[in-house]
Amino acid sequence: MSAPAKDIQTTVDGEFAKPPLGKRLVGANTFWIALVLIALIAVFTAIAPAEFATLFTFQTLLIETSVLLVLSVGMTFVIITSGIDLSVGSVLIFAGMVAGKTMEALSGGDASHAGWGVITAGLVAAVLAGAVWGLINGFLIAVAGIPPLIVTLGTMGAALGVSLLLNGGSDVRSVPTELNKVLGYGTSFGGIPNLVLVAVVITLIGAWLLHTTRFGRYTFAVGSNAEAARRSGIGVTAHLLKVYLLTGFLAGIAGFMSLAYYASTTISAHTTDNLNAISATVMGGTSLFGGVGSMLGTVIGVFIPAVLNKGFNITHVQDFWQMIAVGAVLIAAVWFDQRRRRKRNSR
Amino acid sequence: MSAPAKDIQTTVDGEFAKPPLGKRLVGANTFWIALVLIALIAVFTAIAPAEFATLFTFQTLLIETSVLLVLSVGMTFVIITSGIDLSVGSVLIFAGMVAGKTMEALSGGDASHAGWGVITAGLVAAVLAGAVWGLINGFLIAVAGIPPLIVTLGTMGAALGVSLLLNGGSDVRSVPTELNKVLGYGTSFGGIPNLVLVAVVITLIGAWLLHTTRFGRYTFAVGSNAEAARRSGIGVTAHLLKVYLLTGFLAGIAGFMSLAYYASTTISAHTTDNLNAISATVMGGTSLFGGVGSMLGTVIGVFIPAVLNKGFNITHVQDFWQMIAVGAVLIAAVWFDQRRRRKRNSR
Amino acid sequence: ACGSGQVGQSGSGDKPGGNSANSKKLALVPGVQAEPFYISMQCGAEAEAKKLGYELTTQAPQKFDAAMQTSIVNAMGSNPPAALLIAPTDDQAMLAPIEQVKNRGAKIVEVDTSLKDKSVAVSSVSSDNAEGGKLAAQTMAKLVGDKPGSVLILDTIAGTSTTAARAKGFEDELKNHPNLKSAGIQFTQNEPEQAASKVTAALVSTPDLVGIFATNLNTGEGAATGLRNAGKIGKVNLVGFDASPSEVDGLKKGEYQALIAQDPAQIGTKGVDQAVAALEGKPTERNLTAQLHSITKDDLDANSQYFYKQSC
Amino acid sequence: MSEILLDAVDLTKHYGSVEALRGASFQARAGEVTALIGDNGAGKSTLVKCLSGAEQPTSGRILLDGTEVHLDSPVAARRLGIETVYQDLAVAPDLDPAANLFLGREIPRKGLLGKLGMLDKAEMRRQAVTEFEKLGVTLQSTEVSIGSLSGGQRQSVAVARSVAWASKVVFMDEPTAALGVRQRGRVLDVIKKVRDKGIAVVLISHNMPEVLSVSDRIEVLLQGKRVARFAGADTKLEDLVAAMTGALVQEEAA
Amino acid sequence: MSEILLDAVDLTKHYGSVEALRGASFQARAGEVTALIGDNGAGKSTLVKCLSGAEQPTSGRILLDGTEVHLDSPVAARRLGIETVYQDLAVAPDLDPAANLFLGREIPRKGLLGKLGMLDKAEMRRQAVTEFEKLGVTLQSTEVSIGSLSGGQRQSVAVARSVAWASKVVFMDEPTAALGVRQRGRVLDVIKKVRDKGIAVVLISHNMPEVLSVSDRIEVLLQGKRVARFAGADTKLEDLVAAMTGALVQEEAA
Ligand SMILES: Nc1ncnc2c1ncn2[C@@H]1O[C@H](COP(=O)(O)OP(=O)(O)OP(=O)(O)O)[C@@H](O)[C@H]1O
Ligand SMILES: Nc1ncnc2c1ncn2[C@@H]1O[C@H](COP(=O)(O)OP(=O)(O)OP(=O)(O)O)[C@@H](O)[C@H]1O
Ligand SMILES: [Mg+2]
Ligand SMILES: [Mg+2]
Repeated sequence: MSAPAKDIQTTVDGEFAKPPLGKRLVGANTFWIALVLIALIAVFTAIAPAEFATLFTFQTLLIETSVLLVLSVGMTFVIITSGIDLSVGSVLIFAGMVAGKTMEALSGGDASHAGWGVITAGLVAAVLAGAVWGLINGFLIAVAGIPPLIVTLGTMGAALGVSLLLNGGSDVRSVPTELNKVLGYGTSFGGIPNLVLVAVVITLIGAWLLHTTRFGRYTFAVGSNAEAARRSGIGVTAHLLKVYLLTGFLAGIAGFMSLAYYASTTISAHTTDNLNAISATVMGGTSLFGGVGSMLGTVIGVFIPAVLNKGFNITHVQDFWQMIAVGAVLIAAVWFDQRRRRKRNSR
Repeated sequence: MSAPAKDIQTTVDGEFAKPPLGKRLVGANTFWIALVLIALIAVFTAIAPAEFATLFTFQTLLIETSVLLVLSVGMTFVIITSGIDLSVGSVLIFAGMVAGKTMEALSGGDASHAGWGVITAGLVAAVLAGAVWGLINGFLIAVAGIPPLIVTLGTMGAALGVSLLLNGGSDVRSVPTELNKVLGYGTSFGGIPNLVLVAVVITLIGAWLLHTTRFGRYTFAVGSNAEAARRSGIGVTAHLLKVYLLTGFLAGIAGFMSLAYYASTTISAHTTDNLNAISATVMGGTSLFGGVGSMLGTVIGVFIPAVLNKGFNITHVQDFWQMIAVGAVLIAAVWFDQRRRRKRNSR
Repeated sequence: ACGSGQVGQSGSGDKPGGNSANSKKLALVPGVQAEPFYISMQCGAEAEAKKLGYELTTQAPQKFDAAMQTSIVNAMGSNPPAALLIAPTDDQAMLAPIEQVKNRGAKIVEVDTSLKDKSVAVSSVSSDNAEGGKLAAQTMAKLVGDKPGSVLILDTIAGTSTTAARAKGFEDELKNHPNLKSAGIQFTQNEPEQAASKVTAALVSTPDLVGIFATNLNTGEGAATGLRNAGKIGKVNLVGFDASPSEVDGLKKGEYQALIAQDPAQIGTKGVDQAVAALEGKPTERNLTAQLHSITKDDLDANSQYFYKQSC
Repeated sequence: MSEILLDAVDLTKHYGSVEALRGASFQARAGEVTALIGDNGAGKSTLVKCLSGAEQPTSGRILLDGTEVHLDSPVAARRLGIETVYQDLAVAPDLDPAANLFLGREIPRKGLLGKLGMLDKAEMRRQAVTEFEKLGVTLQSTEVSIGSLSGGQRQSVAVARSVAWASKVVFMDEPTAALGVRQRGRVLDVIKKVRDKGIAVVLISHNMPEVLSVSDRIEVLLQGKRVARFAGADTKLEDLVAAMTGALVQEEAA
Repeated sequence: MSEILLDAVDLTKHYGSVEALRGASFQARAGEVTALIGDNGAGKSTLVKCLSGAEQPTSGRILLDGTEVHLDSPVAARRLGIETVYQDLAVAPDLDPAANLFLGREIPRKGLLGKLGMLDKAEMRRQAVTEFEKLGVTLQSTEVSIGSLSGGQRQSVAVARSVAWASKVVFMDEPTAALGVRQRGRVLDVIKKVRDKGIAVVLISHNMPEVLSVSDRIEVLLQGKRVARFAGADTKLEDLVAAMTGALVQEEAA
């Protein structure tokens, strides 16, 4: 009867190697929700092949989600640490405003015809502006120990207030035409929008950082059990600070992207950016309780509502019905995903 | 050396009785945050005694927070179960819309002069409408096991969509004058607004339910460790269903109160009601991770931002500065509260 | 390898240019859904389109938000209508999406609001919001008489160009009435709840408050609620903007003392006229302004044609 | 020899690709202490979870008093008189010890308020003190949440809870692992008392002297299967160890 | 008799009104196993937390190698070569066993990618298997999160982690409580091996035979104070029990 014991030991050793790709794929947390996304695209393609399945539709779909995608990359890190960041939308506006004002100042008032030097300065300003708010969030959460929801609720209001003060409550509108044309609407490699390229690169770096590096490992550990992480010698405070800094930094980039895209600081908008980023992350399988999540899931979570909206707009579904349908499909998608996999905690 | 052992045993038995009131008060989770609220009132009173410390100011302050208070009572239950409800604002609108349409239908189109019979029918309709959405939320969360954030995000959109459909996207405007006059801005007992009375009664019942009954005990248990609650023989599914039903029910009442107050269904408003209720709850010391919380804390959490806004408005603080100041004070208040007590999980 | 270009131009298989199947199709994109103002505009536009033998479809964003409107406009890019009537939610941000549709062959007519870049649309039909604010101030001055006092201005969300223009026009005109002084422009986030709270606070902090100018429906509703609460209905003059059914109702009940009505139906009608003219190669007019009307309780019935509709 | 009260036949339980139980059988008799022993990861806790309704077995049958039962939830098991001390304790960390002791079985107030669902907290606290004393537990304060108690104190709460309510079967998954010498003695005494009331006690423990001292029967699990059974009195420690490591096999795989 | 490596003097620790330590002293010597025993709730775990930086004592002094140290975080303690197996294990339940074993000490990839922070997951997994084997742990799959392992498997991971890195002191708070007979033997062997390397091992256990078999010294805690000390060889079980219950007192309260 010692034979089976050996048997098991062997399979144990065997399983320290990776299981076959097919199995890993189906077992992957993101497999089923990815199926939902593919199904949605297939359905809309079938309903409106001439309109939906066009290069232009996908170009605009991708462009429209680029800014949200960048925000959601940061949000994924934050939520995996079991935090939350409500301030991303306001920080985005703030960063865009600082960038806009900087570019205006450097071009003596009207930045519409500014060149790449000024634009680069604007980018730096946006990123710094975002990073500062990230640092403030991180400090208050990690060092002062205030709940993330309250901190980022506070900075959400404060960042917007400061943005409004900066330009007396109106939008900065003299955005370099060059910026709008190249980053906002330009394409490369035969049709891929530049804005999308930026978002893709950031997402890839984010995925790499989350899933293969020490930084990512610590992010999961802190979210899974902060006390255990601390006792294991991880500098939890410093790590949280970095995570919120990263999120602020990404919100800064998103602010610059938004400025390039809209050629305006759009201060009256972005009120639901935070909720959109959070729900994209959660839809992608990241747990609000922390410790669990994936970047691929977030990407899918960003695209499911985007595809839905695009598809409904194209197929002229009535406005009010659209709201109902989007709500229903979101729930159904996650339900479909959820029943396939067991989770420690459902939320 | 066995004497100290006896000693301890005695104090142990002694402590099964309640500690003195003063100690319990200072030890209470809500003590410090209550101090913050009192300090805020004191500061504003000192700055603008003639304007702030008036009956009128407190009357309007209370009236203006009544609807939010009722929503927050429900939210407290939900968050203690470690759930979240983003749909309350939309459910409120839906309930108001159903009540309005019902009253219009019963008075043949124009309900402005309807009597109390029709008004009662409206109340019943509102409550039922709220309860239905609560039931839908509860079913999807408790039975289907979909994360609350996703479910209520979906129903948030869907409930609003249905409300818009009901009246072709416009407000119901013929609200019984009687309702508006009596419940909306009538007073009783020498100056206490009736709307406030309703909110106070609901809050007291909520506090009683949460802190002294089996229902409340199960709410804490489910939030603290759902699996342990299940293994202890608590019907977790049924309990969650009831909690979301309760929240929907309260959102229904809030919808009716809002209808009475504004004399309109205000369909384009209430977009931040959910966030306001959530942050009030969290500010009051309820943990987003569940298992911890108090109704008194929520009440304080509702009033801190309300007092701040009122005070800033009265003292003519500039709008943009107000946003910054409110954000800063919120964070500072919770920080002050937080450093006084240690929490298992900070969020 | 790095070919650079613009979205909708390079490498795009489907050709830009009017789709002949759509030559009789017009699209209207209002600023936000479910607002009587835009619904009335839609009614006017639909009726006119029908009369002229065109078909008009309407798609509105859920909020007055450039991002939401952008995705609607972009969705049209794959199957552009012959002409697009749009109320841009942002005079700058909406430029590129609208240009996309234009590049794909659609004629653009701006209704209600307009882009900063005047070269995109063939015509702009709007009522002058600043002018509306001015009219409101004049109405307010008439209502108050010579009594000295302060006037509160309730704006919606900072950065919303239409209401900002109304507030600014009002404040500017107020300077011509020395007995009235501005108690400042306050933002309400377009929430009635906040408007009510601002009003009740102003009642105590500004004892000489004689009037309130609410720049849209939600702020007006909140202001009325606040006044009702305080028992100040009729004692503080409330001038609202637009003539939505609930505002008209409020005027009848005496909650509002005056309303500044635009003529959305006319904007819609004229917009369609311009679009059709452009399509049929007839001359168009670059800028058209629709009339504004000040309505008080006394001339209520005389002005009933300006009341907004909530359905056609 | 008393009747077989609980009879589990050929249970299997899979967690994804992990097979925690591979056809395990188990029997417990009324008025006896049955020890369930086995190596770490043998599947003891999984078996207990399946028999107490906390998990559903992938396949297999469970008989109680000779009739097949479906324990689709812990509530169902509790209704049949089955109580359990789980290895991971399954307590609500934010509630105080008294609240945990009475969780799911709160004492209502007398009169109308009780009917309305109001709880008699003082009474529950009072009774809790008595129960804890029986197990030799001293708490410095009963106001604190159970999450801040010491490991042994927490375990005692879980033990107290199960023995207070059981009427047919009590499963105890390593109930003494964190207990001090004195408390361990008390718990073993309590186990004997419960057994004498005619209840079937199932004890899981890695402490062989403890197992030998208190059990009437011993069943051994290895890699998700029962491999041996002993009568308590005439068992040698070496046999147990041999069975646990697979060196001694009595039963062939089904 | 070897040098005193770690010397804690008069530590107190209050949690609100609860006094977990009331002037406890403790000494550990290099190359020796010091057992720390006491009743449930005596304050053993609290003492360990204070000595490993996980908690800060309310008052008192801690000396390492004769110099006073301030262990204001576990990182500080780790830097000084102090490793700990906590009673509540302190693992990240969502990470897999290998990730937990290397938590805070991940192996980077070779070359530039490693400098950028990229981890060598395969290598960590390989090493983890070896470590687990040493302790006699078998896992059916290493892909699963540690939260779904059996109690004993989880404890083994925590033990493996501490012994892999200690250079001066190892605290082990009930490291064998959930272990099977075989695994317990392995851990005791490992403890001896670690001691022989000249590291001070502090063992907390409620299993007196185990304590007597492996310890060079024994210190007894009662109600937050040390009440007795014994040399391992010449101690009788009865004396230990007497000391733990307060019947035998060697030291007077400070
Ligand atoms: N939820 C789960 N998901 C995946 N694997 C699991 C799960 N629960 C248990 N297992 C695996 O099933 C096997 C049996 O676990 P179980 O907890 O029943 O062991 P045990 O006999 O109680 O061990 P111990 O003596 O250590 O408590 C182990 O290999 C464990 O890793
Ligand atoms: N965070 C805390 N808050 C309040 N009381 C605490 C806390 N931690 C420990 N205690 C109390 O301090 C005392 C000592 O606890 P400790 O965990 O040190 O005991 P122990 O000796 O390790 O017991 P065991 O053998 O059961 O593990 C206990 O009465 C416990 O309830
Ligand atoms: Mg077990
Ligand atoms: Mg301990």
